[in-house]
Amino acid sequence: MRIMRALMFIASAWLMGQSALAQGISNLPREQTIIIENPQGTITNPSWFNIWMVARGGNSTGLQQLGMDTLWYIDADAGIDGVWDNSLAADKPQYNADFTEMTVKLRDGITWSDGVEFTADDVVYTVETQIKNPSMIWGAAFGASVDKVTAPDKHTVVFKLKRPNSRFHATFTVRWNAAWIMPKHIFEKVKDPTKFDFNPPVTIGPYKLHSFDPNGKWYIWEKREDWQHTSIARYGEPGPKYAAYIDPGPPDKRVILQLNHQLDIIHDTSPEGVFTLVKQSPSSHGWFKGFPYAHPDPTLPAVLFNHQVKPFDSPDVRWALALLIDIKAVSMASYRGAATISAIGVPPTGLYGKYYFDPMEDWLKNFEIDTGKSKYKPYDPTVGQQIADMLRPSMGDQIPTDAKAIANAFGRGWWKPNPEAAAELLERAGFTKQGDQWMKPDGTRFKITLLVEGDQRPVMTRAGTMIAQEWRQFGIDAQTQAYPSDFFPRIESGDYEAAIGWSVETWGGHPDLSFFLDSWHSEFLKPRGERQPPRNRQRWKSPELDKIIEQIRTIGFDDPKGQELGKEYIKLAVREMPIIPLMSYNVFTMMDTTYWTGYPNAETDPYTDPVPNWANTKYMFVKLKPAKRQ
Amino acid sequence: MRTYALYFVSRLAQFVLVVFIGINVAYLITHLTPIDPVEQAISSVTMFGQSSPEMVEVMRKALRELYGLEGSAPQQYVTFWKRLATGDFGPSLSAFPTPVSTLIWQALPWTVGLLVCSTLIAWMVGNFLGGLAGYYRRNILLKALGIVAMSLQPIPYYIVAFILLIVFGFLWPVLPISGGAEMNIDRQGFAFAASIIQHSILPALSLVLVGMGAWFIGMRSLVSNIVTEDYVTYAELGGVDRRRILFSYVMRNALSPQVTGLALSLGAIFNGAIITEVVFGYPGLGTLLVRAVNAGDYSLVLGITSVSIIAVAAAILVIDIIYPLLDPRVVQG
Amino acid sequence: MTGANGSKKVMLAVEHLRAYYVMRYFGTQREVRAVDDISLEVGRNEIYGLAGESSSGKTTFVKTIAAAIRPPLTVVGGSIRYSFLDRDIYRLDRAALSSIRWRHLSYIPQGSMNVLNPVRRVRESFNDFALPHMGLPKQQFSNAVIAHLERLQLKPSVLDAYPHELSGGMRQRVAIALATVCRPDFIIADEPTTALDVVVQKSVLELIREAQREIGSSMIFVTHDMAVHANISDRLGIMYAGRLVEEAPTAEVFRNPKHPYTQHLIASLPRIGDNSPRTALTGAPPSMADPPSGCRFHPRCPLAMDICRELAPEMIAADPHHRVACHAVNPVVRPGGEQMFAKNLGQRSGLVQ
Amino acid sequence: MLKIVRDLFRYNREFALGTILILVVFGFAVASFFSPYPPLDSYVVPPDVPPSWAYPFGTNSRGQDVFWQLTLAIRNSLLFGLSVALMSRILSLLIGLVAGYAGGVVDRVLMTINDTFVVIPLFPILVLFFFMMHDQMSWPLLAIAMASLGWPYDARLIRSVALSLRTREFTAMSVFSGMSARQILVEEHLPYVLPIVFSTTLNNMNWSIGLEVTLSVIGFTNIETPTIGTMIYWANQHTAMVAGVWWWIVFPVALVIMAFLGLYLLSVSMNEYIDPRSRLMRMDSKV
Repeated sequence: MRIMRALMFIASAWLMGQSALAQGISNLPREQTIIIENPQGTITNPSWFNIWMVARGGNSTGLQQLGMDTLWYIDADAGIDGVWDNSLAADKPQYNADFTEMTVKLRDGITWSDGVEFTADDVVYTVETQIKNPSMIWGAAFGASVDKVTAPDKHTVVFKLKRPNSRFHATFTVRWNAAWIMPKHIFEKVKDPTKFDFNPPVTIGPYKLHSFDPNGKWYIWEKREDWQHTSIARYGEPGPKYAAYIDPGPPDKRVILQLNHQLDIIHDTSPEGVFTLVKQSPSSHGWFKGFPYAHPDPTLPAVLFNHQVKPFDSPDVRWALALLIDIKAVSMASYRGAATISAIGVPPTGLYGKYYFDPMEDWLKNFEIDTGKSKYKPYDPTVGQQIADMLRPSMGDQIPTDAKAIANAFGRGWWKPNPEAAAELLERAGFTKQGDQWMKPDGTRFKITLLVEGDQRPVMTRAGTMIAQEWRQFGIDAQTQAYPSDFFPRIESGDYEAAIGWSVETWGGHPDLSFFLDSWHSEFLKPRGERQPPRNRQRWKSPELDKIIEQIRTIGFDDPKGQELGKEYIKLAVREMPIIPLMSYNVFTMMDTTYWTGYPNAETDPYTDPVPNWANTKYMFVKLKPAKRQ
Repeated sequence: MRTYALYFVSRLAQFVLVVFIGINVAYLITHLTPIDPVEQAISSVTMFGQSSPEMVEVMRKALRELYGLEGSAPQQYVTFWKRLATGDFGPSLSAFPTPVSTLIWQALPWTVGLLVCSTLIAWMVGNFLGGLAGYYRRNILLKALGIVAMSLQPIPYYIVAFILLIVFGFLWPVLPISGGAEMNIDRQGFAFAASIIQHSILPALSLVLVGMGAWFIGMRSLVSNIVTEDYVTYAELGGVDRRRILFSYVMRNALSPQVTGLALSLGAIFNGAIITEVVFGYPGLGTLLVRAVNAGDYSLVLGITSVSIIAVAAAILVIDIIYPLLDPRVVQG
Repeated sequence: MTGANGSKKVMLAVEHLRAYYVMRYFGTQREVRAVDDISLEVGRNEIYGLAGESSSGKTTFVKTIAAAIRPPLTVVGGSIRYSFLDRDIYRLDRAALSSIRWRHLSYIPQGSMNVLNPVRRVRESFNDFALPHMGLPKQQFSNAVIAHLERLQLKPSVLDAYPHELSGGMRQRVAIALATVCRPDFIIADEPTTALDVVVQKSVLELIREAQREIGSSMIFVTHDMAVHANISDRLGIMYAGRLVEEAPTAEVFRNPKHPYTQHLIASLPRIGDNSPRTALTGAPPSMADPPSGCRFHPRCPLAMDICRELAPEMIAADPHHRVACHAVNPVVRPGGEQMFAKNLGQRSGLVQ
Repeated sequence: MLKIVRDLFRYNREFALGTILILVVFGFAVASFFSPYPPLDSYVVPPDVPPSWAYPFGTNSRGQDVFWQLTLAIRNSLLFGLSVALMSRILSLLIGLVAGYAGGVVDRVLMTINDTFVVIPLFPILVLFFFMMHDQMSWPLLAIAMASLGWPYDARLIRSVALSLRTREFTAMSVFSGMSARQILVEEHLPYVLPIVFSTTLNNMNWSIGLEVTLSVIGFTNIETPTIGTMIYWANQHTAMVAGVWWWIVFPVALVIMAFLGLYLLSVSMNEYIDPRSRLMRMDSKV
């Protein structure tokens, strides 16, 4: 009898589950709530909202998207009103002639969520406090460049810089994040701002904290009643009354949740998961309405080489390895074809097609490599087209036919696999072939250990596995090695030969390359064994490059000369092949229109990057409208 | 009474020894890791945002100071034990400056709740049914149950949990497959309790299924042996009520080895709980441990490992101490 | 078959009882004929002793007549009739069996550590065993138990002890008290004194005798110890290899043993002032899974004849109260008409002085 | 010996079923030597093809034939289990026999260490080990780590047998005849404990394969070596279940369950053969 009763109990519990539906949110009207994946997962330290401290609590929990604000935003895509947006600032930054002083005008009528007015004092406090506390995130950056910061009036801030810096405003310009403005009236009351948890946060963004999980699995934000006193109000009222940022679990669980309409935005999942969603849920779509769905983030995954390890210091070897890669196979293996490939050292995203790819195309077609024995033109401009053709039989109408659409979705050209040329290049570098195996100049086998991130970045891991396989087939003893938790610190420590990672990240919407390129200057290069600061992870040293960087430093952010210098960098990088560019970082952000519409998309309204951990996604909220419920 | 005191002291000594050895192993291993929490923290900043090379240098120095990573190895070891004596594991490195103990306290109730409930259910139901199966050896239903238990018993927790996840989360999605309770639920009252129970069904079920099989089989074979003991035969000859024989004679005597078994397998059961938590995204020590490992937060890893060793050893100690109540012979032996 | 004590009322009549251990394993079926064709009767108020080496089938016999039959032990044939029952005891269902236990039929077990539930106090054992059969309210029952214990000179404090806190002798006394508290008609005592040292043994035997007289029940008393039998049994049956070989009043058995095996048993008893060497039997007791043909004693019998190898001897009353199963004692009429007598058995075997 | 196996097979259902299961599993492992594809290569066949005549277990999203991948995976898993089992057997034999034979202080010290290992939760320790080794985490290292944690239960068992052997006459005889402790342990006692060692080997294999699967699936092992665990890991990475590529998960899980069951059943029937008491119980239930 007891058993029967137990069985009945279990059965009733099941029914309970059925009625309540898995993973619901209680006490919130679903049609006024948007549920978004927080890719940081479960937050270890959930009650920590002091976003100015290094790696303490969550930041893409909605905190930086909905609660924070700073002077300017640059969009990775087109932007609502152009790429550049003056957010807390009323205007663009004003530099003096030699870039030693920057003046900022601030907006009027902005208030913190507790009703206190936002003023220039907050900006000054933000800079001064962090200079005093170098363990705060932007403390070191401010300390290195700011001599003095003053507020001549309530809405003006003047930065006196230690040395000329035409890019100082970048610290306050959001690309994913930037230096957020601190509420002076809160922080000045605490003794030690580095030990203050800022709970509950006083926000300057359009939302305020509603509640959060003490175990760090979810955060719920509520639209401020005084949202009109925030910078975003210029574009209208944010749609959702509530926004929940949740940890939905591993990729398959995310797909299940969206199939059940319990997760409006998936941050990222596997390509296979996306195919399932597209097939089974008509209301789900990605950045591209059809294949490849994913949003190309302005980051350039590449094969990184450690130039301080022989033989990777040789451009011949690097070029040979590039010519052994069949990018079509890599695209298939990693993204199942849903990759946007790039042959050059900038990501093929945002407006970069217009800025760099289209102008470079002719140069690339005519580019020649000389192996000493013969000359080759390695660039194949039709690779993107070929990938599209390859996918068309299985994907049908999803694949665009228009050449421009294909270029946007799948990329343009890439290097044609050319084992002959690769062999000639290796031979020139002193390599020999014995039987099936390539030997290094010192007579030992040519071995490559290709570091990948494992399940922290499955798609990249899949790409690495494919590339290692292609090298293996040529007679190089290549193996991937997964190193999931400590990947970039390890790469920066110099303890690697080759890796699938990235050292190129750009604004996406803005052509200026200093965001990553400045750190590639040889003045920052560390000797072998010492830790290399980001982002010259390949430890490339080139006097030519140094010259380009120095020139960029002297011109303004919006100076059209910047783009020309950028092209110089690209040409140099093609000749030297310091890293082998592969593709953009495509994020499979999937949006469900069951409760909300108005998400950005590539074809009709690319107004912002939808990838939800980007702080820029705050622009999405004013575009979101409740779906018409049947 | 003196014998009991002696017994108590020897058990206590065993407890202290286990905890000491275990924590030392954990300390040694965590401090051999190549992962540097400072670099992890810096990397999390530079991954997306801006990063000027000068700034990284300054930040590295500041963080090193802040985390208190200075000091020689023996000094750090002594500090560790001094702190531990007051129940303090120092600050977490991935959630600095929150103390490790705070993080553990947040996670512990979930793990303990899940673990205690499922272990007790598995133990009681498994032993009860196993006892019946050993006593009524010809009952078809119990025989069938034996086959099921036998097939479940060798399968590791992960596989069972994984199958449950697929069946009830995907093929027939009726149960929550992640989290400990519904989001934003009022954290008191019946609804909260119901939500917790609902969310714990799958993780608990996987623990119960595997655990029950082992208890079932163990109890069945114990009972089949005890049935041939003189006192059982004698009680049968004495016409003692059959239910009384089953419970007071057979099961009651088989219980003591099963209690010992429970104590010995607590470590393994704890492993199972960790794995189950990871599979079902349950907010306990297991998921905290995995996150700590991936964040390179060795003070948190060390804290969780130490707490789990202490908890398991303490649970065993408690079982050992109450054991004489179950079997009055122990203290004398 | 005529009862040995025909005049008295028969309490237990066993006829041609055969109880085998039947095992099937790895494809082969094995039978152990632990009790093979035994017939005997026990009268009212009588103590019937059953003797024999270990593994002679005594314990199996006792289990069978106590209806403690669980596989692989199987009753293959024969009958067991108690005067208080209208059919064979082994045909009773559980409930019926339960209702006669302790009221009519009780059991004193071998005095090992394990007869009392080690995790229950003695009082609880009394409650379990006797309370349902006495039909008394709890308080009265408790008084009755205490009165009974006192009658047997046991302190009521034993009731609060755990079995492991009692000495072996005490445990045995408690077991006896437990077996007799319901004043049963028939008691089966299975080696109740075996595990005890001699001094304790004596007092325990007295206790049993006492209790038996007091409640006037019949008893089967099993032990391999002939000296104990001499002390307690009214009548004695000797078992060898699953069979009864001789049966007579105790004094008669000791004075005039007829079966060569019995003669050996009696002869091997130590006597004061007798220093002559004891002769040992050659060979070991037979395996009951594969017993010798004919008379099971023949491989060790000094008097073995051809016929002993071929034909199993039957129990035949040589005297009115004395039955023996031996070809040497009871001549066998063979188809050929030849008669055989064992003459001067004692002298020829040299076993009896 | 052969007769025993034959009889076991014929009359002991557990043994028969266990043998069949293990033979099937073993057959898979052996088949790996005939795999037409290099084990690490992907995209050698069209991806995501459901089971068919050409690909009996289908192909996975990495363009590998699930059947051949599985053969290699089960071979590595079995090999892993076996090496852990063998290494930990050596430890448990050594410690069990010495403790049992020496007795006294040695016994107490060894058994205290033993009991400590029994109660320490292993999983965090193994995770810690991964934490320490990270990318140097290889298959043999994991095997060694697990072997050094997997001996205590069985050491206790062997000790109890050795303890009983010590009091037997032949031990005393051997001592008197001047045999050294090592000789007595190896020549006299070892043969008695070997059957137990055999059955615990099977159980230990189950334990270690199970733990390996678990660690791999969470990503705490070297994911490059194909094992059952890493196969499920890769399938999860490709969200195989929601993507409808069920064959990538179902077949490895089914095969590994077969292995678990097979090993378990064999060890149960083995125990029964060794321990006559449980054999008697069986007779009990058959009659």
